[in-house]
Amino acid sequence: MDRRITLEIKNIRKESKSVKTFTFSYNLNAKPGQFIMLTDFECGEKPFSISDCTDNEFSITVKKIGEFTTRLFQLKKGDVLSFRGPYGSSFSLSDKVLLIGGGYAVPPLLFLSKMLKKYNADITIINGAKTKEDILFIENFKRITDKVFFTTDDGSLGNKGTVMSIVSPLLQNEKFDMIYASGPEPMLKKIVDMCDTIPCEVLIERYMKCAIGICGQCVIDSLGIIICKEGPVLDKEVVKRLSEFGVYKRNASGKRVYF
Amino acid sequence: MDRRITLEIKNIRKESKSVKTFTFSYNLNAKPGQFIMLTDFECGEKPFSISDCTDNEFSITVKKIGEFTTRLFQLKKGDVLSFRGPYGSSFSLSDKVLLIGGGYAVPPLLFLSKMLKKYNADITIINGAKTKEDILFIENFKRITDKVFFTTDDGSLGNKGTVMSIVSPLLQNEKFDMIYASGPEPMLKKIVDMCDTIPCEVLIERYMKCAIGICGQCVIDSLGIIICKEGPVLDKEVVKRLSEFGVYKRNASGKRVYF
Amino acid sequence: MDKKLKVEFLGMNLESPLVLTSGIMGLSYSSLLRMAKNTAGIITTKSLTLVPRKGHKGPVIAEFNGGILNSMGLCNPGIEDGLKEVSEFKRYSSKPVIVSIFGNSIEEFEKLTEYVNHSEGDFIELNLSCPNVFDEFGLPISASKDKVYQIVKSVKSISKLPVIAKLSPNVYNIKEIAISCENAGADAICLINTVGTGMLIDIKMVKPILHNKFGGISGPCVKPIAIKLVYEAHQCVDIPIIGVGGVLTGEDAVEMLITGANLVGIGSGIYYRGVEIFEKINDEILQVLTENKYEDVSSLPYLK
Amino acid sequence: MDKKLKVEFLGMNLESPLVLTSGIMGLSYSSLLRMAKNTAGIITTKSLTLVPRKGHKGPVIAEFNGGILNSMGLCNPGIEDGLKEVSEFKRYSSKPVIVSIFGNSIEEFEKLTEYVNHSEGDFIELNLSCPNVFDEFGLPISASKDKVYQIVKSVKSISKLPVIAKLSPNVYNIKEIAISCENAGADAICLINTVGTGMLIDIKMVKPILHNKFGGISGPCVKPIAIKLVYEAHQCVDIPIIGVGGVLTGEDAVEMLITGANLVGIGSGIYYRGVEIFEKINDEILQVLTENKYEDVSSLPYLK
Ligand SMILES: Cc1cc2nc3c(=O)[nH]c(=O)nc-3n(C[C@H](O)[C@H](O)[C@H](O)COP(=O)(O)OP(=O)(O)OC[C@H]3O[C@@H](n4cnc5c(N)ncnc54)[C@H](O)[C@@H]3O)c2cc1C
Ligand SMILES: Cc1cc2nc3c(=O)[nH]c(=O)nc-3n(C[C@H](O)[C@H](O)[C@H](O)COP(=O)(O)OP(=O)(O)OC[C@H]3O[C@@H](n4cnc5c(N)ncnc54)[C@H](O)[C@@H]3O)c2cc1C
Ligand SMILES: Cc1cc2nc3c(=O)[nH]c(=O)nc-3n(C[C@H](O)[C@H](O)[C@H](O)COP(=O)(O)O)c2cc1C
Ligand SMILES: Cc1cc2nc3c(=O)[nH]c(=O)nc-3n(C[C@H](O)[C@H](O)[C@H](O)COP(=O)(O)O)c2cc1C
Ligand code: FES
Ligand code: FES
Repeated sequence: MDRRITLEIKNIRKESKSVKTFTFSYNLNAKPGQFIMLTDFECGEKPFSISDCTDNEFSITVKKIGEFTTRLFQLKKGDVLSFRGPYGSSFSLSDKVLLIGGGYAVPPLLFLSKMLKKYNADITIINGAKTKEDILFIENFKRITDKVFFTTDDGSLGNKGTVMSIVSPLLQNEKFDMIYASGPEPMLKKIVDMCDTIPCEVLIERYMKCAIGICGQCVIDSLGIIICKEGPVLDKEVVKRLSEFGVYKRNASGKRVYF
Repeated sequence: MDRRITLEIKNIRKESKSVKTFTFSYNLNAKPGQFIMLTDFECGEKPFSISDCTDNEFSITVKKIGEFTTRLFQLKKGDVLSFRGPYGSSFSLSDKVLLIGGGYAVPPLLFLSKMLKKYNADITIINGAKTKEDILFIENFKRITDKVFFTTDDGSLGNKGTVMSIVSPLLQNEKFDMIYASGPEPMLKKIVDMCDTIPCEVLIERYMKCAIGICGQCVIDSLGIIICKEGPVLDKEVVKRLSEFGVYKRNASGKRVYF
Repeated sequence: MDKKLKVEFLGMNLESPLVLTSGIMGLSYSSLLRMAKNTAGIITTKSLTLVPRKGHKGPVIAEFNGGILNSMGLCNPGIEDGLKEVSEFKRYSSKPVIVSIFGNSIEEFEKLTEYVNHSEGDFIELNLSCPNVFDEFGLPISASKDKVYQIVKSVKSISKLPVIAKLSPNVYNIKEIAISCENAGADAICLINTVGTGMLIDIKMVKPILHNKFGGISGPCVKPIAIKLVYEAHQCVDIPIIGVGGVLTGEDAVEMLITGANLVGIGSGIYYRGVEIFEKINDEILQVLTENKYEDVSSLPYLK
Repeated sequence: MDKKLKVEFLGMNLESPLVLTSGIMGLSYSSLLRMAKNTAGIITTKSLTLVPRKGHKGPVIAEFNGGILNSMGLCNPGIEDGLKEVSEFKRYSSKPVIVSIFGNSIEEFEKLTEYVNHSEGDFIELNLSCPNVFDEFGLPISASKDKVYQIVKSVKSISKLPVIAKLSPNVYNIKEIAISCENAGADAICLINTVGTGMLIDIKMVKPILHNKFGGISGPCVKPIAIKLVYEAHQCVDIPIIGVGGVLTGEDAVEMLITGANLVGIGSGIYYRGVEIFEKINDEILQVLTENKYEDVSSLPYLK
């Protein structure tokens, strides 16, 4: 039986104006890419990727975006939250790797990069966002590897442009064993389309309710892949065959919402 | 979870006019003294001691006494019965041992004697009943040990008198590590009273319903020992302290019935 | 598929007696398609309502020893979009589809039926287990034999598809309700919907775990209740029965069939054994048939 | 016993909030005594009837994933012998005893009450969960707020002991029933009795496992139902509540207390964790108190 765990917040770190990392003392035993379902028992239960996980603590990194995350932002150290998990699939580890993160979807890549470093992988990271303020984990990633590239749409940090502006030339010059990508779906789509020969794993977000693979809410067309169980990390070979990928997702009622 | 097992009768052996042994192919993994709850799904579910048990089959030996056992006697090889178990405590194994069986309560002692023989114990058996017809397992016990004594109230086999007529002199001449007794409660009472210094284990029968220790039907005064779980085999040190032992038992409604 | 698993249901030949039950993985065509490929004999959509529903706020699910508590709150994209999923399903599969509908009144059920009449669904299932609407005597609709009769009768008079009435286990007398359905013309009944409701509390936060507080119970622990109600219903109606509730294994499925069910629904079992559960159970049914020397599923005996 | 576990119940000081619930190991004085020694705060006898009852034929018990099905059939030695066991218990222990009685009519309940008036019992508990007797509207007695009111009222008017009404979970509106009890003068309510009934089939023999076919459900899987009904009852009555159903651990017990129970009954838990369950749960409650920084059991909060 899956247990529900209710824990005090051990630490809160402000990452940017609208992003905070919450840390809990607990041996979650999670793998990078996996997520938890979090609730404050006020209203709603939401999925969050694990942004760090050791033997005695784990973290999630939250972007303030709506009702639930706004309430999270009012919490203080010592306040209590409840979660279940970890759920879902995880990234595999490879030797020479490229991590591509976009916007607020980078938290799972932080956890992944730490695991890859332990694994002694040769790591390159591209981290892009609209503007400097939205770029997460600048220092953390720099500690992981020298090969970190930042991009912003407005050029306020790193390269001006999207992550693709770095990815394309990079792939022409270097050969990677694996590309990991987490970001807005249109970005992921471009990456998958580009990676014809290079292995690639992609983290896909879908609306989640049960997170245990029975309600059908998170299932993605046309293969019927259950993102809460078989995802959120999927191999690009699977992703390519998903007619829904990059085209639409489903809202809380199951209605299609086009990108 | 305890499983219910439904099996074909593999073999039926007539032991006497009113006693039959039923054998089933199944690895029951029981210990001597333990019992099963048996039903034919017609009416009633009744406890029976395991009279033999190997890796691939087990037996029970049944005295025809009332409604349920009479129906059992009409069954043929290949007919199906259902049981759950094994339940209850078992006899311990010792080196120099005396087995005392009375009437139709000897089946568990047959299984026990086989285990003791494997254990290389020095085995003496006393098997008593009203009359020759009621003495069970004559040949089986003879194969176990030369030291088998039979007693009948009418002298039709072995010594005339009760098992006590043999037990008393025997105990004066020999030193046993352990006495095992199964038989009518007044007989058991006499044995327990006699065994002041000799370790002794006694099999006590009580009316049983749930056999899993929740209904309270089989509980014995004054210690509240749960016979279906903590019995049916009890150490004489416990038995001695049971005010109910040898005095009364309880019927299906829980009413006391005095011996 | 092994021929021994074949069964007939309201004139249709099914590859297996297993049904994907309503509300489990039934929101989108690709999900239904996957269950169909996983050898379900027939599949049921999520219960569809006139307008889209987002369902209750989370947490909507809580597990406990023996089962699952859920308060999904009938989230669904609405009948129009729901039926589009059915059409899309039919582009890839010819497996029969049961369209489940849920209304808060006879009128709603009727309107929904009109939609289904113009769809590619094969059967229509009425989710009658609304715990929050009551009849004039204070009985929940699902427990009112008169209300159940009226809804089934109204739908039946306009439906172009065979009608299955899905019943709640939370009633005093299932026999009366089942007979009402048959009298009203239902082609089959399906039981049981979730048991309860139940509730669980987080002791650290002193809060109900489900945001909706209460949730329906499903999973292995409801099997004895499902078996009992299927048994009682089977005794008093002649229309076929879809038996649902706590089925996890082939033995459970055979137990349901022997008790009186013609088909066996699989719901929460998907959580316990994965989406491959249909294949697993079908294999296990074949094993039980062999062990007990039954020719095929159709020749299983009924409990007297 | 740790002082933190002490609670007050209808003017009595109990060492622990744990209650041995009716029908579990409660047939004989020595059995009750053993549970009392195992640190139950208060113990309940098997439900006693005017004449001895042998109960249903076996099998009377069947296990399944999450719970137990039982059809004991209210076997008991009758009120006279049953009360003798209570006297014998009192020779060795001063722990309070709840005498459970079961009647098929108001008259039977009244006669039973007269017996209990002259006994050494401390409380009288009315087992109102008779599924086989119906009121004039066809409702089972346990679901009829009027019948429940009448029985409690009659007993209360003659009983010398505080009266506890034990309620069935198989009702549409527990609030009405609980309020009826309070209005009729009940000193406390106890809920829940077994859920269902349910049924299980032996697929090899094509027979119901229980000889009585149907049995009540208890064990861990009924906890969500018990919690929900205790919660609802607590919202509408002021008399104390004994919460029973599926409690196996100290966390379960605290969940029940937080939900609205004053005392917590332990039944099937004895199967899952042995007769030492009372000691185990008491220890676990203390742990939960410490972890969550509560002074003692009495200072646990109530769910709003
Ligand atoms: C696998 C996965 C991992 C995620 N990891 C992170 C993370 O590490 N950090 C982070 O900040 N966010 C993450 N999210 C997104 C996060 O769940 C939403 O930001 C959050 O639910 C918003 O809730 P809200 O009430 O504040 O906003 P709302 O106003 O309710 O919603 C804003 C947007 O959040 C998304 N969302 C809302 N509810 C859900 C839901 N139940 N399931 C999925 N998406 C939802 C929708 O896209 C919605 O449009 C992840 C989502 C998924 C599916
Ligand atoms: C631990 C134990 C081991 C036993 N082992 C054997 C055995 O190996 N061989 C054997 O022939 N018999 C054994 N018995 C006794 C056997 O259970 C009864 O003979 C049988 O239940 C009689 O059923 P009936 O319907 O034929 O007779 P009934 O007419 O119902 O009863 C005859 C007598 O059998 C006893 N009995 C009946 N029902 C039960 C019950 N549910 N639990 C306990 N006793 C009952 C009572 O003493 C009763 O007076 C054992 C009993 C116990 C408790
Ligand atoms: C998450 C979930 C959602 C459900 N949604 C519906 C639904 O929309 N319509 C319906 O008729 N039944 C619904 N049910 C009930 C199931 O169809 C089924 O009747 C019940 O779960 C018992 O079967 P099970 O034990 O196999 O799950 C739902 C059950 C669950 C667990
Ligand atoms: C074997 C058995 C016998 C029971 N007998 C009675 C009884 O005589 N009177 C009564 O009020 N409840 C009886 N009950 C119900 C329990 O007291 C309790 O209400 C129910 O089992 C739920 O609690 P649990 O899950 O802790 O067992 C019995 C339950 C079981 C399992
Ligand atoms: S969220 Fe329910 S199936 Fe994935
Ligand atoms: S037979 Fe029920 S407790 Fe032993």
